[in-house]
Amino acid sequence: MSEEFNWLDYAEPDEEAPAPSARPGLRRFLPRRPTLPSLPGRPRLPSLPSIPSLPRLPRLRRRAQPALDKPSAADLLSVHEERPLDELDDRLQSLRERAVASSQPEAEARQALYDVDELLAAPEILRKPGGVISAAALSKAQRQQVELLKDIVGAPQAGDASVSRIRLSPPLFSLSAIPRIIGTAVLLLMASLPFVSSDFAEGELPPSEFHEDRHGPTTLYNLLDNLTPADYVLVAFEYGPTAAGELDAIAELFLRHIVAQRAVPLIVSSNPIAIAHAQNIISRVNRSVAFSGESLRHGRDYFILRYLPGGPLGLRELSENFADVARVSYKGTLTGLQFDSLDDVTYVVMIAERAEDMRNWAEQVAPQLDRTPLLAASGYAAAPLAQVYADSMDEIVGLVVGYRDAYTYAEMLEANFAELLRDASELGSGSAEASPAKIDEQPRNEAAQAERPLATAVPPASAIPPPAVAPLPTTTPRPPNTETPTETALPTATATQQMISVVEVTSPRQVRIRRGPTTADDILQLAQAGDMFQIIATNGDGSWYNIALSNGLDGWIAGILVEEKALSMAEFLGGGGEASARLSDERVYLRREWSLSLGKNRPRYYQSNAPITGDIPEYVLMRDRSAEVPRLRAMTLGTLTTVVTIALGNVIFALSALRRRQRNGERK
Amino acid sequence: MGRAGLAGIVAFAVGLTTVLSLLLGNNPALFGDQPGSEELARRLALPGDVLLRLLVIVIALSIVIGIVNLLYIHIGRLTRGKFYSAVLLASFAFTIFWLTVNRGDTSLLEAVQVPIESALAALLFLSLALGGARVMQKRADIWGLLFVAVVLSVLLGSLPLAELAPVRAFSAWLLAVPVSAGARAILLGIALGTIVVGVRAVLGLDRSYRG
Amino acid sequence: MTEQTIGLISFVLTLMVFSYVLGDLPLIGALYRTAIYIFVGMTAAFTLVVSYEGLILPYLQDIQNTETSWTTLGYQADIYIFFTALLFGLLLLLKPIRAFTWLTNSAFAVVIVVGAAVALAGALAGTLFPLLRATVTIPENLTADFSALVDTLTVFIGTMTGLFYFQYQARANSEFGEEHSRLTRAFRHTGKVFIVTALGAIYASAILTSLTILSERISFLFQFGF
Amino acid sequence: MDDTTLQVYSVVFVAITVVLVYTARYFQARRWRQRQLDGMKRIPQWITQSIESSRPLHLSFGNAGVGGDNTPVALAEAEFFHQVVRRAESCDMSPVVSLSAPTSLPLGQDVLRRAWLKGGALSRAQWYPPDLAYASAISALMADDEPAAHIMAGSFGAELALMLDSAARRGQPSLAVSDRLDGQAVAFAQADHVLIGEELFAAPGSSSQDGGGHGDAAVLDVWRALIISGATILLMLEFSKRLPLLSWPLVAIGVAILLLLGIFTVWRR
Repeated sequence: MSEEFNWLDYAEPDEEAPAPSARPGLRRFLPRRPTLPSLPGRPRLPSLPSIPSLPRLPRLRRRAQPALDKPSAADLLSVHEERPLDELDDRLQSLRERAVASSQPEAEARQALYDVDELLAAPEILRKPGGVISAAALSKAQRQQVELLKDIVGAPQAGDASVSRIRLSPPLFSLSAIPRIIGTAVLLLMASLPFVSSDFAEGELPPSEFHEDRHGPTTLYNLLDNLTPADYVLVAFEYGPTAAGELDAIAELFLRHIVAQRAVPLIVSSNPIAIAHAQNIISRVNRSVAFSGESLRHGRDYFILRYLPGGPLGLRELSENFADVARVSYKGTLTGLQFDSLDDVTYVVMIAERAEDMRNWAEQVAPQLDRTPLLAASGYAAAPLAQVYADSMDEIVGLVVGYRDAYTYAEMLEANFAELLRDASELGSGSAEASPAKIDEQPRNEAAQAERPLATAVPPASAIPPPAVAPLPTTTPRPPNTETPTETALPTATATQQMISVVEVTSPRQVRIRRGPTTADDILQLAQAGDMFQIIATNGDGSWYNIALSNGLDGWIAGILVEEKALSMAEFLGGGGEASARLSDERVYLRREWSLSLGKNRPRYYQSNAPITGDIPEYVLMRDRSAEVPRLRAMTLGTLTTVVTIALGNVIFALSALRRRQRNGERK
Repeated sequence: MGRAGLAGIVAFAVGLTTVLSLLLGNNPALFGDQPGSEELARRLALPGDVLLRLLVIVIALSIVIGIVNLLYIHIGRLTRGKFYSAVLLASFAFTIFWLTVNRGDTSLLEAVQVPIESALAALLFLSLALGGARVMQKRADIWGLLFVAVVLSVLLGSLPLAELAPVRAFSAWLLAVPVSAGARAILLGIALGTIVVGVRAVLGLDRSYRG
Repeated sequence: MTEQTIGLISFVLTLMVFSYVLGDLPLIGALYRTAIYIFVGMTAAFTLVVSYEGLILPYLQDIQNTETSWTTLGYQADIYIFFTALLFGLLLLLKPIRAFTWLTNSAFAVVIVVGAAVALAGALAGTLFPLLRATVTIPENLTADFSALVDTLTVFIGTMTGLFYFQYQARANSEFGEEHSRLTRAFRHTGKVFIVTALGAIYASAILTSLTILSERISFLFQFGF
Repeated sequence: MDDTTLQVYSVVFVAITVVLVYTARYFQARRWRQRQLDGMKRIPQWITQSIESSRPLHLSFGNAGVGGDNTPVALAEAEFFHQVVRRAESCDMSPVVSLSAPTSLPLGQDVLRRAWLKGGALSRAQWYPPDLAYASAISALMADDEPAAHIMAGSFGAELALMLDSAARRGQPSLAVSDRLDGQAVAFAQADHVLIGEELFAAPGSSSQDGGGHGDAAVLDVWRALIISGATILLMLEFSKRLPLLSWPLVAIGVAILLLLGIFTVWRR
């Protein structure tokens, strides 16, 4: 170091390179001594060479050490540290005493050399408890001189509070803040417009099935759909309330999907707040999913395991000692779960808020999984990175990204349950015409299910699994169904001007929509006053209407409960954009009942858009649509505004930078 | 045993044990088909396992260090008459009280924590959008331009508008190819740095625990 | 708390946080900062309670009840590990006190080193090897699909030049003139194109995420308040 | 890649790194020159400003915590901050070190204590709960302490935008780098000065003049060269397995490479 010696730098180890044999670190073996280099005749430290008793380190390292540790913190610390006075050796003690004494100028001297001695007096070393080099301060007399000088120069007084701290911050309100305020206002306004009026209907809604190019999400959906009762699914809530607005939707859907099949989710997280937040999600699901009048219970229908501290370290523990992690719940109680390893759970589902979480799971958990696939979902922010990992690791399946994918997932789930609905009703108690052919298919279906690969990705085209919801181990036979709900071609007109006939439910009570035009037919769905459905056909005497339902199916409704109307397509669609039905309250519930038929308990599903209360034992809220559409529109409009803002702002700044550059060029 | 050397030696010993245990443990296949390989692999994994458990608890406990620091600083500020520190301390004390009285109750979380955190995350949108509009102010060069262009095309590509289908295709390609390459480059770089500094720490050559 | 109360408190707090956009007006700035400090205090408390209940409590119960063990290692090992961890925690807490530097530093060294080892193992098995392998793997039907081939090569070139971008070594005589040769610069610039592209895309996705959350908050405000 | 191969590769990788680290120490990397990191040029100026205006510097670790996967990041940043703090010793106000991983608190306190003796320095290493709570607390701190400049090096997510936005509003300059991609993207867009990704491991070497700090950077460079050349050879082998040498895609690529080289040569002249 070529710098001038100064008080604060005096201990640079480079100044005082120790003998090559002494590693700087070794200095700390010695009794603490001040190492003021400016003191002449500093005694050599005799104990230095006598260290060879240390464990022998590689020769390379011993030799490299002195140079590499140059401004070693250990060294700096050993010097800069305050030490009690009594640790100083005697010689320094006396030196210090002399210094303290000399800083109190004697009266005679002052008289002899007027003023000069005051200026020359050594700096006073302040007596501070415990420390010797705390501060070098000016003596009182010196301070007076300084004040005098300051007076002459016109510098501010020390005690002047107004100038004691120079404020370099710009004033909080300046003209430069105006563009910012305008930008903020515009962005907020545009993002709120869709909530005020539905006139700002920009863009298409997300598709009702994942795009065929995206194998990941489809596979993920199918895997979750393949669960059987008492399967355990590890669900990692790797997001806190920060991302609640984005990921709650998908987390709720996953939980519903799992719970509806009586599989058991085990919730873990390496984020402490997420554990608490997971309880909120569960209670939200609870408000809508009820089993036999009971709500989901911790320890039976779901588990929240203890928090995994230390981020990746916790995940490492999870993957290596899953048996222990699964033993303790978040409340510190025993769960009674017994696992050998993470491979004992059917799937690991991870919902990540940040790219970091995805990386941690990919690094710490995925390599430890042998059979169990890791199903991943993430927010938009994590998606680019998560995609990199999902593409390059075989263990990671699928990536459901953000709110739009959550919408699609909800659509698929709903359609799937609607299909269950149809199948259940075909096989249910009312349908005595269940043909022998269908029953014959039962063994084949079961066989197909038995050889269903658990860990490998199920191809998207595979048959939709049987309704694994039955509390009994037997699976309900179901005809193979290749038809997807989207294929149900509806006679909905594409031209919005065309007049269509609809029925509006007028009955104040809940109305049943059935499979056929008789009260003996199965119930498909429940509707309530204000709901509107498009008419497909009527029966012979016009007492029943065949109507199109929102999930792509069609059903029958009794004429006395509804009123027929003619509306233009535009008017009909005005509400929420449903193509075939307009529901007054956009919530879809799926109600499940168990009925004994042919000696077996079979589930029967009804759909409703109003919460079912009272005597009906079970129902499942599949989704809460009340805010879905405006939110999606707000995102579209907000993105558009953001694009404009960013483009405009950058054009302005680029132009001004160009002008500045030009001006600089001219000056040169 | 000396003072500074102790930390270095402990670091070296513990570090080497942990690394070997983590890298080699729990895989009998590594030692061939000998009868004892199963046992050997298990034994190798044990020190890492124990140290991990230990560290997990230490990290969980370290939250106490953070809390002590937080309280120390804000009680100090409170004595200097800072109002907001009082708010912080009151909120802390109230939450602890609430959670002790109503164990397992999450309504406080839902009423206070979630809305504030969500609202802050929503504020982030304004910071990000307005920050994005000022990129050229800070980086008036080709890189700033490229950055803005990519931001705009990805944003436009995310829009569900039929007219923007070509942009969507472009941004999908962008995400699949160059972005993936760039992200890999950054991640590989960070992984390399992590490994090198990690090795240095494991070898007991880092100064952080010597000072 | 009833749902209505929760909604009301949420509503007020959301508005308090949103007051940030109005800047540091004397009264409005105070609203934002009050909300912030409430939030910070509460987060700290939640973290403390969750850590205690999920991790410390089981061990404390373990000490009282010697019959059960919380881990597969057994009761004895549990107790040893827990008390060692407690000691470590205490030493870290006491690190500012200079009297036992040698001891506190050793404890800190263990924490650092085990953390570094875990990071090392994770980075090797989770990032370095998988990403490198994915980068040098080429698609199956090469001849059939030329665009796939080009994409693979682009990813490869992008990853490698991107990695090269970080190159730290400069020319020996770089005080005067350029730090790198032209070839090096060409590679670094190519790499930077990919890196900046990646950063731009990630920035855009961050905007999308926060916009989703904003839409949720606005939706809540409208549902509850207006 | 099965477990055993992975393990063998890992051990080999670590072993080579050990050799490289010791070699770098042995040669002290003295004759090795490190390039200037663009973001660091302003730091001396900020230190001066901090000294002259009696406003503290703000050094932020973010969520880089000892014991986690970003332990090495925390160590590298502690070293970097140490270099900065050492130069700011003569300031009235000690820097403020903030962090959100409690295990890094001892690191932060050490950074300050190595240079600072004045009372209260320890209370200037501050912990706040992670992520948004941290970012918002820092945005409040910016109003309270009016730091002269912010050096945010460590682990941040997108919440960095909130901090950088507050800093920009108050005219406080900033340097940012994160080991997380979202934080890095925000840093690139909004910070006044930026380091990118891996450069955070080279920051300590770049801010000190002694040879030791360069060690890591030198090892990184060697690995980089090895990886790039290794990957290129592997890719070529893959190709030679799949494609006959004279297939048209290979010829097309060869022609493209030759063209590029040709353009480059012409440009060089």
